[in-house]
Amino acid sequence: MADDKQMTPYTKTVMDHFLNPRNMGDMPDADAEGTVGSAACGDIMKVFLKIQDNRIVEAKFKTFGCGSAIASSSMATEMLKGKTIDEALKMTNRQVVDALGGLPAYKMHCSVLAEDSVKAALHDYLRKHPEAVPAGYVVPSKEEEQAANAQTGHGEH
Amino acid sequence: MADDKQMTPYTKTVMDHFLNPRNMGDMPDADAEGTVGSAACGDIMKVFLKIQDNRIVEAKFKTFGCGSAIASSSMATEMLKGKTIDEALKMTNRQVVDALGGLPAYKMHCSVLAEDSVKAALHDYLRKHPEAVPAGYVVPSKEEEQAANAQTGHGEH
Amino acid sequence: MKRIYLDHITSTPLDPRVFEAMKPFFMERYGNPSAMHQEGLMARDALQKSREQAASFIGARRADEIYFTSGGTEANNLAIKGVAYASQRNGNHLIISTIEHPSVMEAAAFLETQGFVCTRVPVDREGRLDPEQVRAAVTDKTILIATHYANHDIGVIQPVEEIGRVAAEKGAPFFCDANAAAGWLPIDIQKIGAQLLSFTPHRFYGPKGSGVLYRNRKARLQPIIHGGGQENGRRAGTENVPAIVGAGLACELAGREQAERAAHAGVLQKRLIEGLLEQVPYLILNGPPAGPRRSPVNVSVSAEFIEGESQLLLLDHQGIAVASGGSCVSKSLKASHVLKGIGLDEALAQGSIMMTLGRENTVEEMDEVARALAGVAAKLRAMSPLWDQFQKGRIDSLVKPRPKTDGRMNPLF
Amino acid sequence: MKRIYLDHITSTPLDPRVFEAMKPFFMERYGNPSAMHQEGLMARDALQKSREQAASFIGARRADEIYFTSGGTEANNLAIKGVAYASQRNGNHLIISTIEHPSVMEAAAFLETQGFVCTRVPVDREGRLDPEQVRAAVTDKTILIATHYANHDIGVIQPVEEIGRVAAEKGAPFFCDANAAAGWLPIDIQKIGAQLLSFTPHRFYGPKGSGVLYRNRKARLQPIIHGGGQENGRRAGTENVPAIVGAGLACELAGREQAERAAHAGVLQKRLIEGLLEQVPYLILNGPPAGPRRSPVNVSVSAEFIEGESQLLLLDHQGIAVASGGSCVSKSLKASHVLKGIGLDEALAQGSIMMTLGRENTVEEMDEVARALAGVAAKLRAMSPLWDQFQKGRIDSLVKPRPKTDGRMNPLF
Ligand SMILES: Cc1ncc(COP(=O)(O)O)c(C=O)c1O
Ligand SMILES: Cc1ncc(COP(=O)(O)O)c(C=O)c1O
Repeated sequence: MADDKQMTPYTKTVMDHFLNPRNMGDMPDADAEGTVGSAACGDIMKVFLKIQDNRIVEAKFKTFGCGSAIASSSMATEMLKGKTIDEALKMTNRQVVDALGGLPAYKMHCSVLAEDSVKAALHDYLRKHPEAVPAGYVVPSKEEEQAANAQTGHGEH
Repeated sequence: MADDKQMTPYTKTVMDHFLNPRNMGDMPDADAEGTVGSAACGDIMKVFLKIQDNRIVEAKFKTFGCGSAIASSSMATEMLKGKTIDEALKMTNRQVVDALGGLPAYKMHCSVLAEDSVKAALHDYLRKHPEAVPAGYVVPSKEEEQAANAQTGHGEH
Repeated sequence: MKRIYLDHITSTPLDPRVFEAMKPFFMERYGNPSAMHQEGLMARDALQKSREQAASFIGARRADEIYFTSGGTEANNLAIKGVAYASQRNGNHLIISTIEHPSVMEAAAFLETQGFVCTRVPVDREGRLDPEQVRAAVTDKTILIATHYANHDIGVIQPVEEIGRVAAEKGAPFFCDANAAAGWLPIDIQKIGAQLLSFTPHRFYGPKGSGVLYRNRKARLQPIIHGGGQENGRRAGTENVPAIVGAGLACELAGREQAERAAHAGVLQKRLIEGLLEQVPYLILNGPPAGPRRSPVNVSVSAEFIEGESQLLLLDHQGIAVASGGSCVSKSLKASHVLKGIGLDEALAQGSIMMTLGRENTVEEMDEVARALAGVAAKLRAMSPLWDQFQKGRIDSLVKPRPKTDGRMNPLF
Repeated sequence: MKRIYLDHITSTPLDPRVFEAMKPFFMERYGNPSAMHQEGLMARDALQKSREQAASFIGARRADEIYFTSGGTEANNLAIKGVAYASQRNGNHLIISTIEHPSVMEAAAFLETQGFVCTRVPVDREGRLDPEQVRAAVTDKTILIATHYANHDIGVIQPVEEIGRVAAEKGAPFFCDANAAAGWLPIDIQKIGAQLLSFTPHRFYGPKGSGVLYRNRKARLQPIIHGGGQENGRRAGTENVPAIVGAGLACELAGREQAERAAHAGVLQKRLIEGLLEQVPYLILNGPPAGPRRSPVNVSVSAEFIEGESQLLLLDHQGIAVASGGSCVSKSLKASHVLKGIGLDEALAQGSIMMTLGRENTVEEMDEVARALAGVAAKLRAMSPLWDQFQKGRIDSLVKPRPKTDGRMNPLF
């Protein structure tokens, strides 16, 4: 090829998080975990959390999916660390996208998946620890959550 | 341009007859003349004949028209010379085309025009010299001729 | 023999700077822009740059309003059929003029075979379309108003801004075919107010095989070539990357050099028209006089009593390239529908030749062409039975009628 | 870093000999082939030569059976819509397979919005179309049977000669999309017996921006791009002369070198498939085995428990260019309808990558690719929650199911 400039289909930050994912791996002693997506749809994200005093002290992920799905998981778990449950519940896919420096339009669903997998893990925790539910927040049942995710096309199968 | 080969849209013979038309010009003392075509249609051909002892001794033309119309007139008049009236009446546009080495499909009408202008001139002569009409040949009246030519789209207007 | 090329409307030589820019994309950067690997991404990057260059050339605000096609004809077909099919439920009526390029005329005629209806608004004797007549043609079924910026045959410039305003008032999308204008006349899509505008860089030293359709995102558009998701789903098929790269640079250069190129052409145009009118008797200019109503590159004339193709061939034999009859399609040697549209006598239409100027033409060439056509006309008139009739006083000239001295003069037969 | 390019189905580098042939047509022989002057005639002459080269490449008897388009997608659209519109009065029914290229699928889908009806005949698990099922689909309204010679995604070769015979028996025209085959498989239009056949030389070292449609003169065909009389009235628009010149020579070269190129690809294909199956656990080949039922350039595989785009990106990062998902259109990252068409499990379809070989590839490269994919798969599996589940015995592999030792194994979740 004519020159050696490295071209990327995504932003530098996305590529960095894809090639060197942060927080990737299992967490056998997780306090909570959440999974969304399906192999048939091309993405599955699983998020593990360790939570102390209502604050996320560790977050890990495992993802089956494209480059931006992996980068979104990496970025989302990175952003989670140190957040309170309340703060984490308010984290949106838009924030993930912004932190990644943007995603192509047809890849936005990856950030939505990241938001949803984080929420799923948080809900898992909150269902086990009702005392930690922020005032006014309604935690969906596992069934409700799966139904909602199935509707947006990335329910766990 | 890259090389000096002369390209032509027509055969060499057509181009030669177009650039150096034979028998072009008036014939004030013609024994007969015939005109077909119209300016609106893009071609007018006029053929003049000098006829002695039922034989064409001279043929001339004037043509308003495209390259192949001029070449067809030139070739047709060239082919007429020395022919008897009977032979000349049997001359077809196909013979003109063949003598020219071919014409593009969309230029075939030029050769038809050449045949028709020759016929028109011959008919003019035969109407003035009924004794010269070959046995069995029916000479159309001037009106019939014009009507027929108008039908084929190149009547004199 | 150095030739004089006066057929820039059908083709221009590629600008050497443009060729240089295209070169790496043939053998080195050969990737497919839809692919996600390095080779593909590089091509994608190059396309994006071209899109920006093309957008800025016509004053479009966004690069994604630019769609690359294989040429002006395809861009015109995409605009007309693409809008028609996308608007099928809202109406079926199109408005064009009587003197559009064949790509517009025939696209509309095809749609008529599929249940659409087309009004062809007539033009005046200079070829100009009256915006009020366009307004009058609009019905509640009108889904598109389409006309050209400049005419390919006679160079007349249409009042596109006013037509744009009529369209806006009536709420109908306006498509402006700028193929004969782009590169030579300034184009500002915001001023024209068209929802769609087409042009092809091969008219101004860009490569063949590339055309551009601007489309405002408000205009609905169906693809006419279906398949992959290229060009944002509006034009499928592997992109012609080298051509698009060349198109982009040709736009940039034309944008920068347009005023200068147009001024040069304008000087030559004036010189050529004057020379022809002086040296060739019984010759008229078709279309508007040189000036604000005429593209500076176009010179269309009719020499009376002779036919156009024979003039073309003799000029070509003398090293001068011109067009005759139907411009881009001189193979169909019917008198151009444009000349008919401006009401030109049919015999004069048959005698028309069309010259389009370019930046490499010179003043000396213009003088030579005028001289050459004078000789060609004389030679062909000597062969012409019409000229003969005219000389003998049996018919008159339409271009310069004889003073009426007695009653024996007939009109042209 | 020397890269390994394995995406020849979407683009090939231009052959230097082809580039040399094209070069004079950019700046020197720039005429428009429709023009009657020297510049135009030279271009016309060049086009005629290309037409003859393309005709002889596929064994067509006459050069005027060849129509140049802007690419394979346009040629496919022209064939399908052109026949449909030309036959509107005789019927409205088309037959295709379920695994055609998007240009065929979408052209047919568009026609369905305009009152035509399309039957999509399913294929077997290798992707092969059964001529008897095609026969069964024919009705008295059938105006076209269309399928591809080789599939773009999985390389399966269709029984086109038998389908041609079915079409002939039923009196329906047959269109063969040879875009993925031409240059790599021998094409003899007389044997195939198709009335129409398309291909694009940019698949075999010819230029982008050129496509070819063969059309037997008995087949009725309407243009889809209307305008001037170019391409014998079947495809309007100024011809892309340099591309057509390049297309012609690319055909001539491919005709001469096809056997050799195919043999080289076949050796690499076998090596690559074997290497991948050996080195990458839980990987399957999509489509038929290497051999007479598969194009020698195509290697499509699915690695289980991981997704395709991420494999593509990691391979690209290591200097290896491959495609994933929808071949020519990997931007639409939906699992390919072709893989769905052969009944591949959706998760495996998501994990597919597609490699297409070219003449510049080497045996060493094949070994390197197999090694690299093994590494990539391991890295991605380490990230994959599915692999994790599989490791923990909660789900099973579809590619290589565990021996059933107890009742606790579940199918893939
Ligand atoms: C006004 C107009 N429209 C459309 C076209 C068609 O462009 P192309 O021949 O590039 O397809 C032309 C060509 O000159 C033109 O002048
Ligand atoms: C079978 C098939 N048909 C059509 C096409 C479309 O060709 P293009 O991308 O040149 O328009 C391709 C491209 O590879 C193909 O493989």
